[in-house]
Amino acid sequence: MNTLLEVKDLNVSFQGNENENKTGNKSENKNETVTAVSCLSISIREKETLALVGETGCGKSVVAHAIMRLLPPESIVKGTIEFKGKNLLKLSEKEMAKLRGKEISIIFQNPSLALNPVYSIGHQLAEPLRIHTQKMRWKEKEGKKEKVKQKEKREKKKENSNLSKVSRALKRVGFSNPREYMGYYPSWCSGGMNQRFLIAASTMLDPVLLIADEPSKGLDRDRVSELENELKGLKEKSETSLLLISHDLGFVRRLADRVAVMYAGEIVEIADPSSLFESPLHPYTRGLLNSLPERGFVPIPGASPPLSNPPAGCRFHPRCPIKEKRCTQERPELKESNGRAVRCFLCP
Amino acid sequence: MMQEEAYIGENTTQESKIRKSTIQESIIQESTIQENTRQWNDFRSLNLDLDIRKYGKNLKRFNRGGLFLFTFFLILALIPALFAPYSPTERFIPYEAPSTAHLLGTNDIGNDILSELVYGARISMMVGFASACISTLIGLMIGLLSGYFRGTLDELLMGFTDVVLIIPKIPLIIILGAFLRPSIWILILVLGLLSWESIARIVRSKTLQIREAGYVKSARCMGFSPFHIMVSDIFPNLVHVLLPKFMLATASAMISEASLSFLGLGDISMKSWGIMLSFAFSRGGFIREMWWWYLPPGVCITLCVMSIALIGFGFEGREKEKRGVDAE
Amino acid sequence: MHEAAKKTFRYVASFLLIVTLNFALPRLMPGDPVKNLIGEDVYVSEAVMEELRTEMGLNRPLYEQFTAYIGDLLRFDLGYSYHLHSPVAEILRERIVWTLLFVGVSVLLGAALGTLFGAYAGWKPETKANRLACCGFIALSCTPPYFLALLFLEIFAFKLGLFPFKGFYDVPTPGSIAHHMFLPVTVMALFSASRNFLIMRGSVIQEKGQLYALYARAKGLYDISILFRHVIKNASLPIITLLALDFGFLFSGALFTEIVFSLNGMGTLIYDAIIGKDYPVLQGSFLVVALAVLLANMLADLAYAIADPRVRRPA
Amino acid sequence: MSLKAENLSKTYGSGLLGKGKCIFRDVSFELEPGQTCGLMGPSGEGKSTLGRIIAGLESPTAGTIHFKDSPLSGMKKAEYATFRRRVQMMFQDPTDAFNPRKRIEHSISEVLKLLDTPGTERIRRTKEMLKTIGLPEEVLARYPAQLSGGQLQRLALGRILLLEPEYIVLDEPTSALDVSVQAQILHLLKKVQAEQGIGYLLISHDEAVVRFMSGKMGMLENGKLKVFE
Repeated sequence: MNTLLEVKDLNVSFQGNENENKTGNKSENKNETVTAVSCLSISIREKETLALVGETGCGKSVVAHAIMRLLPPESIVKGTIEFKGKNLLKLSEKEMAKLRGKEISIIFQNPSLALNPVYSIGHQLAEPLRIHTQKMRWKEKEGKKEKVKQKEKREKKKENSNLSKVSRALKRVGFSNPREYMGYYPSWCSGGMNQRFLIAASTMLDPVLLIADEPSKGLDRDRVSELENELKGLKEKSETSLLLISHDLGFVRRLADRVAVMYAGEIVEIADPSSLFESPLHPYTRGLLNSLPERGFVPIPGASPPLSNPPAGCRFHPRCPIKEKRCTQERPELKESNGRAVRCFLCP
Repeated sequence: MMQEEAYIGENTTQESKIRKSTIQESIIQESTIQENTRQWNDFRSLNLDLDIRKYGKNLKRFNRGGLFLFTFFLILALIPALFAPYSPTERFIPYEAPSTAHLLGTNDIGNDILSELVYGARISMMVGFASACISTLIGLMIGLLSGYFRGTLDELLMGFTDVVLIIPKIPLIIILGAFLRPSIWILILVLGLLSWESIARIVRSKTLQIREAGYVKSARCMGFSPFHIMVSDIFPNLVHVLLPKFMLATASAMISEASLSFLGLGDISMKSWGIMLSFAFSRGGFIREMWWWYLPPGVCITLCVMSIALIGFGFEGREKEKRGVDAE
Repeated sequence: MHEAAKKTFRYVASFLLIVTLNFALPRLMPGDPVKNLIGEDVYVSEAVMEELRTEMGLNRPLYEQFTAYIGDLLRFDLGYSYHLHSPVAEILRERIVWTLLFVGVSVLLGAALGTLFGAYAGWKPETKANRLACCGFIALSCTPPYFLALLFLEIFAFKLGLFPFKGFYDVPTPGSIAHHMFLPVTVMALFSASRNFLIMRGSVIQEKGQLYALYARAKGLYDISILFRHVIKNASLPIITLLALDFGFLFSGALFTEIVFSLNGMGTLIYDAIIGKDYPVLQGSFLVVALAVLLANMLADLAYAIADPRVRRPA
Repeated sequence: MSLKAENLSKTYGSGLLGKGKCIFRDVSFELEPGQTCGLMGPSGEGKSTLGRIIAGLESPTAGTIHFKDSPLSGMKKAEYATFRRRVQMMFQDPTDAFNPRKRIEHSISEVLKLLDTPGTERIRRTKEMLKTIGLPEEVLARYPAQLSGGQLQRLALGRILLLEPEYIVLDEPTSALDVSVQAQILHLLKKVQAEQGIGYLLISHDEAVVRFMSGKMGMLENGKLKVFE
């Protein structure tokens, strides 16, 4: 299996606002950069599902947005993101736009907000088709001039084929009566339905890589299992690789081929789910698993460090039960052995 | 009606969205929607708000200019005697062109225009602020009460507000002004009593939001009185909406005053900028091309209104920025 | 259905309030109601006054007067102007056409201008040109409309002589109408545009931060096409409601512009009525303007309901 | 000594036009001090509404709530005031549990002022409370936006504890938190219950959380309450 996406030494930081601290927040100096992601390296092979798990604010969503290059222009992104051999960070905005939606797609965590409230579902589902076929038409137009009538006819035909494609996509995500739903608007539908619309829209052009950003957040248990089936079906039917970003460990365990655990902006452990869940190496992973319901809610003491001011040495050392002296001073590297990787001095 | 709507685009959008969803539905769906928006906001606060911050920075520059201008006009209004070379009622030779003695010349009855201008600041600004105070107070009360207590009271008050909103203000003021003897106090009262509805609306929609926030719910649960909750929990969170609205209400009242004075419905005994302009138009300053007569009051109105509006803008921008920082 | 019923009720209430105000004002204001109803500067003898008093039924009880008034309204009888020696309804019918034409054209132009520029300025608020435009439009919206009109008149009509500075009294042909209307329409359109510009700018700035705009980018749209394909429709929804409110506002603004440019519309009529204390005309004008605004608001509500799917969600 | 709900029903939006939507009907149960009662069910089924009704924040369409054997609707002012102190509610979202414009200190002392606690006593009780919930005193000087969700949720619990409640309705207290923080909060809740003998009504959609916390469990589905032991 070939490597599809290779992220190397990704650093993402945001500039805190520099001036004007007179009004609020007198106590703290806000003149700082927030490093949301530091030295992150992951790779996804074809047809593989990689899960990125971590707690709120550890920077996992930022990774997704960095891959899609959806971060605001003010953010500073360093490193390389290689997709099919091309460095995405070096592409122009236009070239990137051609990839988005066609080769790489994303599912956001708030389906009801990600769909535009004033356009119908059908319109929005057909949009990727329209965007990515229109560009070719422009090229054609340069070559020869067509008669208006002919063009209209073609357009109509295109519209029709778009419609049938949309209804097929809707059927695939489990709507038995797609034509009816195409006239609906997002605000008329429940969150679960919108989620399925969103999946249909994002997979419309069979992307090679699908990024799911916290798809299970805020959903009921029933809906989560529905979503799980959806994604499983997607994996089986198509050639899509999946980057699954989630905080829900159970969900991840059932879906992922490999799991990367993030803590405070860096990856602390990468392993396949069964070995990760049965024999976690990094103390943070262990703590995280122990605080799960089925292991009796044993909490990790303390709280995650702020990304603007991470502790020196190992970022987990203030909360670590087995820390040594060097943990507080040196920063451990991600060590790889037998298909697993872990960022800890004390782990084999 | 004249102006307020124009400036606060953001708030209007938000408000109209809230207006459209009925309360019952919102209660049922609230938790999930709120949850969704919250999560989204969490993420946004991390990076996307930078954009808004930049936008806020631009406004801050406006704001500084506005503040400077406003202070200037405020000083004029507070101590006119310091700047005016003569008393505004002192008479000289009429229709004089600008000279060293009369920097802006004299008008038809021989008053020094510069002195008139300086003394006019106080009257124009007083009308603006006094009527804005009235309308803000009424709007705040109605909005708070209907947003906090909801139910029948809300329906009644908002129905009333809707009805008031539709009646065109300027024509009504014209009619009233024509029947009543023009007086500055009546003008203030009428302007104040007729322009509270947009403030009431925005306060209500904001109150409806804040009411559902955890801290208000817990305060109710802990047994704080509704009055205490409104004053100590809701009001402080409304200030940032109210201040710009207040500034814009002031700006709009000043323009209304100038417009009405132009129609001859102003108080002639208190010469505001609007009345000066109106006299310049009706008593030949315009036909004689005496730009030093009609231009200065007009420019003063525009600049003063603009300074106030810019400060209003500045408040909004800063608030947005602060919210961005807070969420971090 | 519930919402619609509430809306209808509110419109009916506003209508009644407007009519009642119009009825009550001359009768409640200080001074002799007869004077208030016929106008102050009309000189009539005591005997004629008494005659008029009985004729207008001013010594009958108020509710009878009110029913009589409503009856008159239904027959489009708005009273008689003793100044202009003709029924008020007729005068108004003559004048309102011009004002409607003038206001209609200005509102549409202003909406189109303001929305487009505002959307672009909101999309890229940090560019120099857009910042400049924003400053300019703020200044415009802070200028009293008649002052702007005066300046335009001075510069383009007096100094440059490009346009006439008086309304037309010859036979109106489309060409001369356009010639005469150009300056006033420009002033009003600029003014209306300044308001729409600021709303649209704020609206776009807010909407482009929404998740669906980001998702549009994730679908492969880029730059300005996100604005046109996704953001602009959401952002312009509030404009619909505001257009109606604007209509009322512009109606008032138009009055002043008309006065400055001496156009034969409602504005000059009202101005003359104020100067001549011609109360019947004033009242009739108020009624007509108020009803026009009411109508505009109703239309806007309907348009909004059609345009925004969130409002017309099926049961 | 218990908090009893009898035949509660709630319907929304019933008015002149339209029949309204029935959220639940004929719900009865009883809360004992020192015990936890779990309430589960899919979202949108009115769990939170039921919680709010029991905490007295909303009134039911039909049915009564008995606090110490007197019905809520017939309470005198003084009685109602004690009910208001003794039955508290904790909400899902910790980020807006405190007024964003006040320092934590201010929010806390406000509550103590409500209880007419004298100044010196206030400081002592605040310190005591912080010790219970395991937070350092620095947090008092902070604004809510400067604290994490877990810290805020602890403080929210601490603020409630100042009122010495007998019952707390916990409305999804941990569902906005991360798993590791959730575990911390759940342990804190258990500890507080063991120390002070408070009765909890735990509303959650997460079965594991409810199982961990409670002996009695109820399921609200299709407007009906089913009780398991």
